[in-house]
Amino acid sequence: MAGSVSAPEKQSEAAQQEPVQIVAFFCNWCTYAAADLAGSSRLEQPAVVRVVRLPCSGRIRPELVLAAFHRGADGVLVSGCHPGDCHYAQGNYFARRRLAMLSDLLTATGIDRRRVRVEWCSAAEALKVAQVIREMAEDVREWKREHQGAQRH
Amino acid sequence: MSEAARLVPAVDYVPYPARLEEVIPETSDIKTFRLRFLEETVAAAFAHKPGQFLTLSVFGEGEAPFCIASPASEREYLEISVKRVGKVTDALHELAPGTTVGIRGPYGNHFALDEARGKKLLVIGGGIGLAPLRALIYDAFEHRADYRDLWIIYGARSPGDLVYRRELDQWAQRDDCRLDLTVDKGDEEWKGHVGFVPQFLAELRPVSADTVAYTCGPPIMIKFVIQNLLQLGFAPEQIVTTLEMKMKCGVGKCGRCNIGPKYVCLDGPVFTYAELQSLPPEY
Amino acid sequence: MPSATEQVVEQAQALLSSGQAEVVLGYQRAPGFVLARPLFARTPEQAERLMLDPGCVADLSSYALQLPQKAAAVVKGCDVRSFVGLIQEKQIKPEGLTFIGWNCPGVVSERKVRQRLGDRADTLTAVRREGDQMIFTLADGEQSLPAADVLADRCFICKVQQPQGVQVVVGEPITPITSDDPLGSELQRLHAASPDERRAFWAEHFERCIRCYACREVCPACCCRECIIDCTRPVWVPRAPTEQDNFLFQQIRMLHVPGYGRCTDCGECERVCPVNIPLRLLTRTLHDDIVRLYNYRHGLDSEAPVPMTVYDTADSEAHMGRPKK
Amino acid sequence: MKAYQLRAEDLAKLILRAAAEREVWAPVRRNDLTLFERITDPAQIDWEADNVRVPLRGLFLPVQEALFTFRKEGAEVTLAAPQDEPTLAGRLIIGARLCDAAALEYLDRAFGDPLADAPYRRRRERDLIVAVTCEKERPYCFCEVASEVLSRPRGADWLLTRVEDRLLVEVLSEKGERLAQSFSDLLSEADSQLLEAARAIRVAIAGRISNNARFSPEGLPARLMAAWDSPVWQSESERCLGCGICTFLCPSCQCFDICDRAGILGGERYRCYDTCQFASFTKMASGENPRPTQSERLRNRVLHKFAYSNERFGATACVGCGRCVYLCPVGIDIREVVEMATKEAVPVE
Repeated sequence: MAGSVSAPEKQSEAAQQEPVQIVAFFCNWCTYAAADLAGSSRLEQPAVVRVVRLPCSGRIRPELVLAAFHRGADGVLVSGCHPGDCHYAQGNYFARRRLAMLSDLLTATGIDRRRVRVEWCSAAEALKVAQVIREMAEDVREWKREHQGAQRH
Repeated sequence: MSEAARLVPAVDYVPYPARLEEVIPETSDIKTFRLRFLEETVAAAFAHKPGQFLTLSVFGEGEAPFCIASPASEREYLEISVKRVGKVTDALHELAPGTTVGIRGPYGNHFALDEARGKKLLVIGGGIGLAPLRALIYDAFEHRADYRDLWIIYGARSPGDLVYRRELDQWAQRDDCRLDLTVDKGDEEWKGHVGFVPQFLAELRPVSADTVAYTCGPPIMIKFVIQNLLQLGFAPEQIVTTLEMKMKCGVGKCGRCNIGPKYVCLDGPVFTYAELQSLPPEY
Repeated sequence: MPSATEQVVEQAQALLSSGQAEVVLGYQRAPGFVLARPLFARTPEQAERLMLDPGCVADLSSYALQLPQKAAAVVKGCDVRSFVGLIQEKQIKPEGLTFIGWNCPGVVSERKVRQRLGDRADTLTAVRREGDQMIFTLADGEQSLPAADVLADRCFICKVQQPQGVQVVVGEPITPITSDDPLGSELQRLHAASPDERRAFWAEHFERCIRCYACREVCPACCCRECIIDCTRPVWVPRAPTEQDNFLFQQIRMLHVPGYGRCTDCGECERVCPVNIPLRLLTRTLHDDIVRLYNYRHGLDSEAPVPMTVYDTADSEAHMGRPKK
Repeated sequence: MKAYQLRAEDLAKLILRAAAEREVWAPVRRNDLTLFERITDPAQIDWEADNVRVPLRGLFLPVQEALFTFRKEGAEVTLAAPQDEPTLAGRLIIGARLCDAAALEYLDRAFGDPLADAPYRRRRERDLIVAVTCEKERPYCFCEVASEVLSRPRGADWLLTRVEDRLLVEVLSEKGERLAQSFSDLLSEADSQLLEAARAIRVAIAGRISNNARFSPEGLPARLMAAWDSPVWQSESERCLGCGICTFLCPSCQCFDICDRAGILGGERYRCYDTCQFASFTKMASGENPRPTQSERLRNRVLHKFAYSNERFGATACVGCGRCVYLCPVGIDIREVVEMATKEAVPVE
């Protein structure tokens, strides 16, 4: 799992110094496959993501996201199938509600919006996955640079 | 308060590192763990008596108390037998030999074998409750001349749930002790007695005169064993048991193992039935 | 016209005598306490101790799960919502449960009362509302204070003074005292603050949390048989009351209750907190988000599904995508 | 022990001088709440407020503390002592109430020999406590009846009593005498008039709160043990929410849990408050629980305070600070519980 899906890193200068850790919770049926495809297609993406593969975005308990931040993750990415495409018909619809409220909770408690991202990515959207990861790495690095030495969690 | 050697006068709750030497499977959910201190001086100072317990640390998972199952005379290693029931025991069952664990102890009081000198010993165990009694049995074997009859009655839910099978066979061969086994439910191979330990005890009718009975097992078994011992004429002072209580610190500080004003970790875990009768019924 | 207290005693005694209820859950006054405390009345004699006044703050639905099949509970309009919420979640059955509803004059905030009355609050034996005044019976006589100075924050925005869907009603309806939401300015300030400022705000408060779990225990919606916080395999939240662990604990509780739309904004968690953590600022924020996103208010309809058990294909996706610069 | 007098206006000077050598902690009011905090300026101290919400024991048995840390490398584990607080010189804690100080004297016994609790003892030996005589009492104060707190001041190193523009400094320990020596220029010998005035203040408070307790301490342990089967435990615990307020904020409660927090490479073992009021406290992995309902748990709390502690440590654990009474969200009043439980119970001889 994990880093195996990322291609060799080629970064913009600004982003280079900052080591960040992003935990990604991917649905097995779409985003995980897309990330795998992105890796085997050697698409450019930073090796800062640790992927946790789950059967469905509906299986991604928001507590997992909270726990990842608690244990020091700089960012958390959650991704599953597009609405209407869920392997289990409706898991991602439930996930969407839970993640919306999780997102509000994180905002309310002062977790920077740049540190968490939710996306739909189908199995074919390797380009999108790679782009999301690149963008997120950039955003998280930017956040981390601003908070050098400050309270992380 | 036990007079057994203590390693530290003040308690900082830091365990002594030990190596898990060997894991011996006993039943489907019980394993025996053989432990050896990393430091010689610690091993030398750790002198326990039958009935005492230690706390075992699986680093990262936590710490739990276990009665010491190995003989007091065995100074090379310690053994505990552990049933898989919770967080720490789960983790322990997954450990590979060679792993560093932590030990604090020995804690608690012990079986007052001195007072049983010249008497007959009746040992009644159920399931994993044989573990603390095993230390006592070996102590009795070693000082066999100090006592008269040694009679062991042991039972488990099924033949597969009997612990220390190899040793049971050895004990059965000895002519200086009597071993009676029973299981709640037999299988095709089981030729022995079938029935609950308390009933088996009632059938065997051991004589109470000059006898001390030691019992350990599931709470419900202990309850009926005591009942039946009383019916057989045993006085409360002749019945000794070890209590199971949730414990954490082992040194009377964390507050959870009290029965009234007594702390099981300091004043127990070994109690005579006479002592238990004087305590509030909250165990 | 008999007083609310006389009526509640009479109703409770009737329910107990007829066997319609084995227990009536209500309030009693006890010396030394500014607020009335819960009472489980099992006999008509015990029911004589029942009373109602603006000190009856506790939401008695905290005890809903431990009530016998045939029981009655004294409820304010807001408490009905908590009971209905539990019915919605199939935690309790409405059959056999009788509500004695009270036309609530608004309840007091113990903190505000103590701030206004000082040590004299310790001698409080009764409180009643007359018009826009709260009148406290103290050892040295009666003291009248503007109700607006001592009402619990939540009462100013209450829309359920008259309990709905109850079998029995006691007390006369009384014009509510309304005002802008007392929480409003603080909510706005927090909303306008930067994430770091918000994080620092909560860090300062959660630092004090001692993890007594009073917030959880009192919460009408917290009804899990085993709380995720107590779970040891795996340990989701370390037990140590460090700021980091308290933060996670409070985040999870906020997610599970207001975050999942199960909060009625009763404010009990904030009331019982022994270290004065302003929890309602969080519960309210998420409560309002649920209203905004899913147009849902908990505890108003015993048949309605709770928002996380349903979905709309057109649900908001405002939380998705790359954050705007 | 000796007694000195200090001019009230010199107290700030004394505190500032102490603060140059060691951390000074005192009651500070914030968020409508008074807590012990480290101060640098005597003006930060809130002398007027009620007793601190989190009792003095929190500075000696913190809500949580690391016991040690560990590092894992393969099967190997290395242990290390936790980082000690940067207060090796010892803190000076000023403004503690006598009830909280007396509770520490109880905890000295409970955490004492045999097998003394090292982290607690370390802090007790290191830190200095300056207690103050209360200037006013509250209806939930029952310290004198519970534990003779006013007539037998204990647990602190100094006791300050304000008499008009003078402060009486009563030295209660050897450590306290050494502290007095270091301030000899500010202190002078107390005259008998001052001693008598301070004593009278405490006698007066004791008199005013003598009816607050609602129960008599005479033979209480035996009377409570005789109330073992009283229906009061059930009826009074019925409204208990099962939270930890009464025990976590009690100045003499001692119970804690020991847990690990770890990642792949290592972690720490810590202890944190636990309470007999939680069902999980005594629940064993097998599922058995010797105190399965709130009724047994309330009985344990009350008997521990007023009976078990007397038998085990020769002292009542409750010091009558009243926190558990006025902080209980559902109005469970330990004085009332004791009164009701013992009303009908007759101890067996």
